[in-house]
Amino acid sequence: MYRDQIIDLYENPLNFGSLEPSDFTYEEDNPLCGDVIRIYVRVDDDNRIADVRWSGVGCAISQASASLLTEDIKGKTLDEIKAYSKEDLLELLGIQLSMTRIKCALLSLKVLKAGVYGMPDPQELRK
Amino acid sequence: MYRDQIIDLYENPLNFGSLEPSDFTYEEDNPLCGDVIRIYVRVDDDNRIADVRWSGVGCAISQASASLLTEDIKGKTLDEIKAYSKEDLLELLGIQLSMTRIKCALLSLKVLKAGVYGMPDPQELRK
Amino acid sequence: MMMLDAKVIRNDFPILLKEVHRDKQLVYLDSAATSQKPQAVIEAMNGYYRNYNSNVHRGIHRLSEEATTAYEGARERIANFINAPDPACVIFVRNTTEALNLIAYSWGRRNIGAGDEILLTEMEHHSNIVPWQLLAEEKGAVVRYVPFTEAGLLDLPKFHEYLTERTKLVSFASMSNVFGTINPSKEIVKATHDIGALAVIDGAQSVPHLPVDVQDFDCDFLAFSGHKMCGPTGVGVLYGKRALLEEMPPFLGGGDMIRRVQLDGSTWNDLPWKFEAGTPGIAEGIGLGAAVDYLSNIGMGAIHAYEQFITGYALEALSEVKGIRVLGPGAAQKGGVAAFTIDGVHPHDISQLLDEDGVAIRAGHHCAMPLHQKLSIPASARASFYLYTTTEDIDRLVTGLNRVRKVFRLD
Amino acid sequence: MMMLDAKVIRNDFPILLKEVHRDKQLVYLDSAATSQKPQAVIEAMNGYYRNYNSNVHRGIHRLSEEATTAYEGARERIANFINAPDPACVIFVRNTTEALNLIAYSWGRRNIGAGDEILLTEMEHHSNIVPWQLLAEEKGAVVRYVPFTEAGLLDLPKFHEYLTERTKLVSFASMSNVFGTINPSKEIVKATHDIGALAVIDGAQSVPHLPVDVQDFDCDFLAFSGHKMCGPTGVGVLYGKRALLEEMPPFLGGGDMIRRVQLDGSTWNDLPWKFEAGTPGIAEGIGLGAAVDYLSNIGMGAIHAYEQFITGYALEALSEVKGIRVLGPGAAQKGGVAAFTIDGVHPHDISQLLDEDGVAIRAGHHCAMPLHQKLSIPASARASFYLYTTTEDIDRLVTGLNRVRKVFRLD
Ligand SMILES: Cc1ncc(COP(=O)(O)O)c(C=O)c1O
Ligand SMILES: Cc1ncc(COP(=O)(O)O)c(C=O)c1O
Repeated sequence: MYRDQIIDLYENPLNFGSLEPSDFTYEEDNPLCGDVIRIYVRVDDDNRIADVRWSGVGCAISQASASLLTEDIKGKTLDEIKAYSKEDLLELLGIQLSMTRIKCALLSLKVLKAGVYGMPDPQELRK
Repeated sequence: MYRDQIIDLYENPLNFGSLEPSDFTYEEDNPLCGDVIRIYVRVDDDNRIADVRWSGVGCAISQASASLLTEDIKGKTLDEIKAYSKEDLLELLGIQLSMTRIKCALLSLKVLKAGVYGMPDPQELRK
Repeated sequence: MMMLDAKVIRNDFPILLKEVHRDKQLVYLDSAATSQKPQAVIEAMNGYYRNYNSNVHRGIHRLSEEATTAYEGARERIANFINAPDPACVIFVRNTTEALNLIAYSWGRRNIGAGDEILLTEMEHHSNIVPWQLLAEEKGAVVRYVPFTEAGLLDLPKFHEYLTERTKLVSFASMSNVFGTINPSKEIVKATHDIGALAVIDGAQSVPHLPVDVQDFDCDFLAFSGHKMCGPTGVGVLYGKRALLEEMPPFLGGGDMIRRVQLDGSTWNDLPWKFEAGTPGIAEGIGLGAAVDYLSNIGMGAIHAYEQFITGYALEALSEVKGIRVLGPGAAQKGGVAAFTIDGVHPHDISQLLDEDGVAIRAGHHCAMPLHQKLSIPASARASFYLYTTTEDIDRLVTGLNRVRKVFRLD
Repeated sequence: MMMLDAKVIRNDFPILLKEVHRDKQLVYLDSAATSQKPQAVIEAMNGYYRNYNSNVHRGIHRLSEEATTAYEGARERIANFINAPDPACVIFVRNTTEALNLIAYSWGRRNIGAGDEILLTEMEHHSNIVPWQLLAEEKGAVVRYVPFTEAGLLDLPKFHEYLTERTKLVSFASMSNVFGTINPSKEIVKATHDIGALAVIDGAQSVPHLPVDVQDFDCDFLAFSGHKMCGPTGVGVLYGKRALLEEMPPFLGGGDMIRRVQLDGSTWNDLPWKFEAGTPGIAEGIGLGAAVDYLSNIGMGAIHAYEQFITGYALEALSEVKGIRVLGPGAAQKGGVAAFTIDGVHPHDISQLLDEDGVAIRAGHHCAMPLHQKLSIPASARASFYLYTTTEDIDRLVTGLNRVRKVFRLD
């Protein structure tokens, strides 16, 4: 399961960091494992992803998946993001995952979608 | 288990009826099976059972046991009643009983003892 | 539909080949209390304990994943069995009793207030009475009981009369465990919804014996027990409509039902786990899944049809016993239950004497004291049937009853 | 006392002979989540289902009597196992979680009021936190948490400081499921009683691993789970002092827990049945009885001694792994649990990679989020031991961890 690429991305994540200002940002965690991911997105006039960054902590799977996802969505429209499926991301990861680990792999996508749909940010709510 | 004697006593119970007035009377039921027994006791000046009657409904075991018990205690002192054991009554019945049925067999003794110890009558309490 | 062959089915049940008493094979006529278990169910649990026993949900190792897949797979098949729209609506509990208490505590304490009415029937099992009495006492609400008719049927005109704008909840057994009466669930639920109340079905007797479709019934909740439907003890189900379950507060707090625990408070997990605190009955859930597979393979329609046949046969045969009075309606309106009394013999004595013949029936109030009080009898004897009950079983029951009459010198 | 031989003991556990992954035998280091089950326990339940499956308590036929005798006999042996003065003080529940909720609902709702304090510790399992949070929220009470020290021991001076006349209840794990810390139960109970509060022991981890004597501890309640002590899933125990249980109102209402049900109210059965509503986990109770027999035969003293040995061995071996940090105290103050982190690898990844080697450990917060928050770690990996854990198991764990380091390029 731990292909070299996963470990590479875990060591050297892509698009890691933050964007200030951003058009939207969203964070969620998977409390069962303690994985947390925040995504920052900047959108251009065509409603396309102009730039994206993520930060967070977690296992190699969730981290690698965040790198791959953020890399893949650059230039996509918000509508394309809404249509982005779990399978798309899992295919990108290219490894067989068990039920428990699928949650790790999909956390970044969950965060991204919630951001796109304009959910209230749980971090903000808590304040 | 159903010796002829049990059936005899079920058909023709001993000391069945009531005593008015009595020195004490007590009733209890076994709600799990719906057996009910009330005992009426008259005590003489020596604190001996002068007369006793019982009434109630229930299975052959509880009814036969009430007959045998009331017959056995005539002339006994209240202290002797207090010392009267479950085993005494079961021996009188002379049959092997399972856990569930032992409760049936001992209902009359339970009622008698409660009466001797002067428990408040549940029937009275309910009024 | 071909009628099922109970004699063939018996081979699936190891216990039914047992000799209870000297050389007498067991005649088990107490399935309404708990059913026997087919080999497939016993083996499903053994398989778990021998091959992949592990705690569920949180483990990343193989055993835990296998156990989680099996446990959640069982939930899905149980959801299909009652045609629940979503496995998230199927909550594993210990038994029907816990399921009903869960509703009373979680939904009831938030939604029932002083003066509100909870409508039950006089033929309910204690498990569908006491939780509501406790709730009503706490909240100052009122429990009312729809009476039954002479024939042991629900008094429907009275039901409609008792249903008022004060009624907040109607809870009833879709099949009575004493009369065997099959109540008109759909009609009751519909009338309940018409006045804006919730409808709870106690399916402890119906789910094991009849096809039950929660979407067709449109009930808000359905409670049933695994042990009465070829499944293990220690597991039951609460089905609830998703929207209701979502808004209900948790019942038991602890591991697995939380999303996050902090010192100053906690948030809850998604359905169905919000209502499953602590390590669940894993083997039991898996066993119930196997039971549902077993029953589905045979077909609930076929089981019901067979039970109607065997109940008809039993009522006919019992009517030959002198002094007998069978409680409840005729075979057409009844599941596989025949509760009865015999003049001059207490039900306990009937049961005891039958036991000597290897015939297991039940005697007592069957956890339905109000029903018996209404009939002014302290207790009854009850023979109950299932897919493995044969006409020979019934014949042995009748022979036994005739012996009871003889021992009690009634002839 | 001769040390027990884990290699011989393994033969009692069918699953431990299993090959999980290709040709690798299972190394099961997740017993704190749930233990494996010996053949004797599996067989006890099979025996029930195959030979005398029947509902308990109310039946007069042979099967029901056999089942009742076995079920109540199990209760007696379990009472002996914890040295309860009376089997009536042993209530069968589903698990530790339900036991703790039962106290919170039944005793708590009647005895806890606004401003009252419930004292827990920061090393509690969610099951010993959430029920009290729910209760406190309902009643306006306050939950306080005794901190633990750097070493993972309970901060006893702080405990005594937090214990005030506002404290109504102290509830704590006698053994932590993450640190493994064995807390000084007797001292805690004594101090609790001195200020007039009640003491609840969460024995989920201690009862399976140490000799536990409720009369010696003098605790008011003790909760534990069957599945962690060689018993089946779906059964646990609440022990309570008789006088307390007597005066507590019932928790769940329904069949078996009543003495009499009438339309206008009900009265309760005697202990322990007052708290056992509906058909109980019969097979599960019987299975737990067999588990207690199994453990008693070996001796809880011997088991504890062996676990101290294996824990010492494990801590020693683990200390050789680079970058590892084992949580909690040293072997002397700890049961058979080693939770740890490795710098640079998430516990999930550790667990996943170990699984490829056939080594089953757990990764996550182990239902102890507050403990992990306090340590500022999102999760930990946890290896836990039992009487069947061998030094070979530990060696395979260490080999696996070194492979993890290699895959993650840490060397
Ligand atoms: C200390 C402690 N308390 C409570 C529990 C909860 O046990 P159960 O899930 O069996 O209810 C556990 C087990 O996970 C535990 O380790
Ligand atoms: C109609 C009905 N409701 C509820 C119950 C209670 O089921 P359990 O004891 O499995 O909780 C029963 C079974 O006895 C029943 O027949």
